[in-house]
Amino acid sequence: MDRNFSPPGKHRIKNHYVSPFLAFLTGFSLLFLFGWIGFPELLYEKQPQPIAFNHKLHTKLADRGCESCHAFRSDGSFTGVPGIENCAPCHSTVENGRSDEVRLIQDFIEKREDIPWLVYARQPDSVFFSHAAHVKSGDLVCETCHGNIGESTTPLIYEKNILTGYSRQIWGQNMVLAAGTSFFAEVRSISAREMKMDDCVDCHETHELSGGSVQTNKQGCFICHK
Amino acid sequence: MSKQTMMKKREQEKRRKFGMLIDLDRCTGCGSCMVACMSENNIPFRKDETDKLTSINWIRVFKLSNHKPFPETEICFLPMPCMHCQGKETGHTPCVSVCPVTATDYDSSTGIVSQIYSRCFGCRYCMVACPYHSRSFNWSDAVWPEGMEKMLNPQVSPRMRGVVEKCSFCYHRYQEARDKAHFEGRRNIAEEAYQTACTESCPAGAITFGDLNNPGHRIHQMVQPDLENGGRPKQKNVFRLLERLGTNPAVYYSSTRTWVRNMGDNRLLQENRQHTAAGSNLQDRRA
Amino acid sequence: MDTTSGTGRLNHCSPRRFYLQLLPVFVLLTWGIYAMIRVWALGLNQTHMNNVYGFALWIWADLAIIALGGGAFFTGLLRYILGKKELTAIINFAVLVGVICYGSAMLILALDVGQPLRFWFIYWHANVHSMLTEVAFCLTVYFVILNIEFLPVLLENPKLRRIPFLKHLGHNTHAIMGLFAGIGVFLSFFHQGSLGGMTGVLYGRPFAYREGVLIWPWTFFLYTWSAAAAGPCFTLLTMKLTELVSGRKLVPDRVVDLLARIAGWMILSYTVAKTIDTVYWAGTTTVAAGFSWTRFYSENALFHGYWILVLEIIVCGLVPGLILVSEKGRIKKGLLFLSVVLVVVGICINRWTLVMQTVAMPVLPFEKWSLYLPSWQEVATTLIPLCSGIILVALSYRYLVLFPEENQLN
Amino acid sequence: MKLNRRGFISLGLGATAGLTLSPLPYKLLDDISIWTQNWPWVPVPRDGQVSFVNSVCTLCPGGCPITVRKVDERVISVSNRKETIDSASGVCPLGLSGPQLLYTPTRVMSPMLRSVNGFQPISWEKAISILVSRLETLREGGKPDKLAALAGSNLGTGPALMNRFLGAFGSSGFFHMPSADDAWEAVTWKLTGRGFVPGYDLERATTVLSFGCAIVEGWGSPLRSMHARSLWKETGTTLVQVEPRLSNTAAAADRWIACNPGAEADLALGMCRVLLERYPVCRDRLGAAVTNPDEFSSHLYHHYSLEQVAAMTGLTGSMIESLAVDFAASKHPLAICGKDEGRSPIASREVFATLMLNILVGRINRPGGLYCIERKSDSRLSANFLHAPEKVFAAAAETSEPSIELLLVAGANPCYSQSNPRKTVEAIRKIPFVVSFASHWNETAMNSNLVLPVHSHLEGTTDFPVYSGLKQPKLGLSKPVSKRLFNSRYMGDVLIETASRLGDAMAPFFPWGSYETYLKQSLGDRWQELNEKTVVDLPQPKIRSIPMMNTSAFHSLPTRLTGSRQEYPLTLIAKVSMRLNNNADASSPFMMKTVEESVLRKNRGFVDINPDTADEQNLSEADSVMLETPHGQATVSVHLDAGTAPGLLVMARGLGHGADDEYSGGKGTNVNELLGEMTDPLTGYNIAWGARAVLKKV
Repeated sequence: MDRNFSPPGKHRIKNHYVSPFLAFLTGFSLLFLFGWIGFPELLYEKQPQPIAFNHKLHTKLADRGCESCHAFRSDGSFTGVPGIENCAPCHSTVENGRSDEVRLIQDFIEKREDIPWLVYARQPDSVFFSHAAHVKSGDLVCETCHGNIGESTTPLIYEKNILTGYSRQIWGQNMVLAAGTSFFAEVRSISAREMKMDDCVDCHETHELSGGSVQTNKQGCFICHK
Repeated sequence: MSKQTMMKKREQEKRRKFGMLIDLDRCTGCGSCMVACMSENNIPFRKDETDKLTSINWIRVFKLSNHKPFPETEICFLPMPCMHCQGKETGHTPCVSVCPVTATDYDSSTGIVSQIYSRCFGCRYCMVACPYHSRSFNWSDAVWPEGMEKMLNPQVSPRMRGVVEKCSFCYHRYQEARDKAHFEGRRNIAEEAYQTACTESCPAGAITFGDLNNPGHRIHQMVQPDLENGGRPKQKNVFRLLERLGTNPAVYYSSTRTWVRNMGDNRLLQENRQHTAAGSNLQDRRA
Repeated sequence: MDTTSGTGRLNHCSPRRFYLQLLPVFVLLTWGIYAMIRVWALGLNQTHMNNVYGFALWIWADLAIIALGGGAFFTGLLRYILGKKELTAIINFAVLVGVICYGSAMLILALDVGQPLRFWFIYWHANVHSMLTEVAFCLTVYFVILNIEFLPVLLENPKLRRIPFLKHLGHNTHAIMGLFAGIGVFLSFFHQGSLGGMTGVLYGRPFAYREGVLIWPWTFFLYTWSAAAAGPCFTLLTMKLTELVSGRKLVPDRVVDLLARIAGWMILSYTVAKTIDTVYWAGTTTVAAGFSWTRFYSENALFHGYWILVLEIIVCGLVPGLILVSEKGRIKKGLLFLSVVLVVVGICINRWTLVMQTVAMPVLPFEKWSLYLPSWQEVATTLIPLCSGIILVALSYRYLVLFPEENQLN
Repeated sequence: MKLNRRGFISLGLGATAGLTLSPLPYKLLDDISIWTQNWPWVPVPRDGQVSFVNSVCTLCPGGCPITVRKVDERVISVSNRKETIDSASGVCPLGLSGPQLLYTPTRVMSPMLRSVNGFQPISWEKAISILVSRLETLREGGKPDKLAALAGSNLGTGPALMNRFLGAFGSSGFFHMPSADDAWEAVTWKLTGRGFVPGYDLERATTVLSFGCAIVEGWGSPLRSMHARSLWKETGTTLVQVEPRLSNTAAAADRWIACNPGAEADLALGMCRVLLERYPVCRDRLGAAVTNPDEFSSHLYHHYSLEQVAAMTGLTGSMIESLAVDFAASKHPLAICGKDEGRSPIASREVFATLMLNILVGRINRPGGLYCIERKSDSRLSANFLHAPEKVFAAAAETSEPSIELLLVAGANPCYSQSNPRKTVEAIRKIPFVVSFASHWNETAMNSNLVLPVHSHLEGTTDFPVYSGLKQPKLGLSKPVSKRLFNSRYMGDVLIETASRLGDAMAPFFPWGSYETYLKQSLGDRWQELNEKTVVDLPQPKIRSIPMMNTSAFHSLPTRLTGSRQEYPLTLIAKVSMRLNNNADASSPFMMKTVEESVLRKNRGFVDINPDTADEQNLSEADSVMLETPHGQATVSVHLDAGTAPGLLVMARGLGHGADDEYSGGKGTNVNELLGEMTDPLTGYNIAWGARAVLKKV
């Protein structure tokens, strides 16, 4: 109370300083917290998918599971995210006038434009990833890397790293743990959820896919790079 | 595929060593290999490309001359991609051994020297180490004129400014072939399934590409590499550039002309005298 | 004024005058920084380097600067490990020169890479087989060490001494300086060597390639050796220049004499070693590659001729060596400093040829020699070390105790 | 509460500590370097479905088969994939540049009308009505003959349709850029009354005597010639190259005869004389082929003694003799002519001499010999050789009242490729209205009033007959590999629509709805097969036996170069290279990148010169000089080349384009400007193979 009435001069006269320790603590906690909490908020930009796609629904209807839309081409390459031509056959006309469906038909199917999906597992341009090697020869199932995306009813919010442009997380963090439960894998799965080359390397090493490079005793870079 | 078969597949892969033989008597210096390489590997082009020292080329065609006066003059064209050296002891390639960040690497399962643009940080030590000048640096950002970016090949990653690039033996075509093989559950990759763009484009059929370790491949017979000695050619008239340095290139050349073969390596003065003497016997075919 | 500098110096010019004198240097520095920004913003097309000249002026500057900065570790070795107490009179200055040189070297390296933002790859994705990796690591660590070594000198400044924490810090670091010096010497041995290794391992480049022991080519040892010889000389040289500028005697003659004598023996022995190396290289190494050594010096005689050998080994090696080891030679200060200059020049030439001639000379019989002239951006940025050096020395001289015996001497 | 220095420092220290223990600095460091790996200004080509389309390359008369690689709709690269690697394949640099030529910004993107302030884009509707009104005024003015058309060739449905259009309109002014084959037809016409073109059986010949044919630098059908030469390496066929300089072909040859420039015919006739003197069988063959053997022999006897020929060719008598003997001794000797790429008209003497040589060694219509092929094309089209385009343009330029008022140009670029281009430009500019059908901007389009965009070679379906020296002529079909990028049309469609707009006088002659229906109809039953294979054999009406011929018309002495030796001591000739586009249009950026430093540096072209000649002129490498000929001048640099004959200057073709393409425009000199014209006395074609020249220091 009386503080308010006390003349401002008073304080200046008995000017007691902040103790160095307190200052240190303030500085520390401020930036420590900013680094752990504030910074990620700034780094990642939340983006909704162009259309609230329901994987669960589609996988139920589709006869060949994931491969119905995410298929191999005859030359062994992988189509990845399907083009609009995969949607057109079923979605010729508006059935339940849900805004998404209307948008799908008006903005994309009728204009014959591909839907600009935000791909969680998008790879850098310098990466050559062979689905054939992993799925056909390696006998991996989609879930190993892409997690339970197939059972999702609404797409996960896409958190875009504004510096790198990549998704904050590969669906369900499986990417990291797929590498087998090495200590570092565990740590990474908690901390950095963005996919890194180490994730590939770990997995390849646990499957003893090493050799090639004399420098690194790992596989040659061109196994996965272009 | 079970683990054992995968191991087997890898074992069998380990034995591969891709190499190239260029017949200098057939090469006509037309330049198709250079253009084919540019369009296959998204090599940038500038408005003025006459300064060859800053120009990016994965394969260059040199014009050799016997330095004799008219009309005894003879010339020979020599195309030069990256030599994909095996190095003194396997993997100790001149460039690979010096790269501080393993941006370039020798893969003993294919014998191909890789270059990763997203790893390279542009110190250019590898360029200094390479006696063949096979490496180019991206001095500026590549610019494709309006519309021309459409012709970029998605199998090859365009480079950013400030990194080193070089011939990859069109490795992406090997990846493509392997993709198909995986898809079809095969392991073997046929000779014709993996051929470089320059090989394919050569109208004179001067380039032969294949697996030096595979007796079934044409190049193996044409070169007869001595695999104990870094693949030194046993076949007559076949030679490699700068054999004496021990870089052990995977690119071989052949010519029936002695003076051309002499151009392939450095010789001491006295040696030169002997060789030129030997070379002169070919001059009589000149009118 | 006196209070601003705690150096106990009496005749002290006003800050205004002090900074005015430094103005031209600052101007030059600004030019350099402008060029530096251009290079980082627009890329290496700002230089005249090309696919043949992958290494050029900058790398040379690096090698030279680090060799000249070698004074710090070598003087440190003599002072702290071999216990040459009298060198206390110059050790602070030697360390300062070291800090400047290594700082500049790292800056230039940061300029020289095509992707500066990926600089940390060299630490994180290090390829242990590469000499450059070795250089980067030792360089960085040693730079830190040098700063620690310089810290007490900095903390001598009375203003800072008022803060007890820093005061104690200063004292304690003083105490363990020997340890740091030791580490410094160890690291220096390696990175000075690795710099020599950088060209020595290039078995694709007959001009540069050298045999050696284990993974280290002979140039590895020659570089360390020559740095140990040239470093102290450079320290003496800069010290002399400071004396001339300040117009005061800074280091007692006996110290100069001692350092010069040691440097003399080093350069002399180095010259011998270098000669042996050259002879062996010319007679064996290059012959194996199919080169008669005369080719290196006759094909492009104007720029890369025999004159280099004469200048480097005899004029800038043997001659100053003999002068410096002889009592008579050292007595004449003029002669002493002349030979000091010669040694410094010699080392610069040595680094220049090993970088420039290596890349200039074609290895394929059908390729041509190429020549290179640096762009103004390269020159300007290469002047940054010089300018910042002058400024830092001036500032330190004004505000710190660089030469403990200065006041007794005047 | 206040913060003193100590407090402040500890705050700073704390902050630093806190930061280092948070992921921020490391994450930032990492992500920033990842950012440098995905710079937004570095294009990322989109992945997609890979597909291959077979077609025929129509960029030069060679008509080679190509396979185009596509990713989704994008054209990526051109190759020549074969099932087996051993079979001959490959593509030339020009063919490989297909994608660049498709996507280049120098394409004509919509109809363009020239107005006072440059070209303005207009609609097709407007463009065609302009054309129609122009035609109507001509018709109403009662001067339909003032309509003329210039086509790139006289082969295929395109030119035929154009010719038909003019015919229907009432004009006989259809011209095409004359070719080597035209010269052959003209000459053989004169000799025998039946025009035919040469079909060289390169593959089966055992000795090939080439009079300056750039076999490995794009001669005839480039790939075919290259393959033949590679084949010779295996079969042991000898290639003898007669050429004044060490061209790539000369270097690739087994024997290089450094003959004086322009003396090829003299050498051939000299050899004929040797053969006639030595071998009775040759005399018999002459008697069987010629009505006036004695006249011919005496002509040779008087003008082609070894000494005379030696003097003309700069070779020694013994060398000429041995050449002739070796040639005759070979199992299947074959003499071929057509300098450089063998596409521009050949001097009638050269054709004649080559023919005689082959006759004397008895290789006419024989395996490994010279087959006489009558072209399927309506010979009227090719036989009006006596007024070659340059003559017409010259006339148009000279007469005060223009002989041409409306000119249609299609598939040709006379303003660059014709001899003396400057004069051509003047002439064209004098013509009141010029319409050019072009896929890319070129010099001629630049000088026209109306530019109509046609499909590029990868966008349309076109038939493409190929003779160019093939023993078995082919018919190719180019396919629409890519979907059309711009507002382009077939020239045929434009003509058909124009005709229909011109009303009953014209319409009935063009009953087809579109060019493609016309194409299908004219190809008839072959359409199906052609559509599958893209290349089929043309039925080749061979002339079994050539009618007896009279050679007297050819007993004239060679045409000499204009200009005095004193004024112009040197001789300039052109050289071709596969790295440059020597046809009408400019080279691709990729091709320009392969051009050697000894040919072009910055924007300066080079001429090769013998080191000794350079010494005489005291010139050294890369010195820049003023090169002057009676026809023009240009600043060039010199390149010292030991392979060039003394006294000779050699300049590369395909440079010096004016069209505003930043990648090829304004680089080097268009050698045609310096070579000028040299009219063949018999055919009237321009046969300039060189020009007297002088170098002046600048």
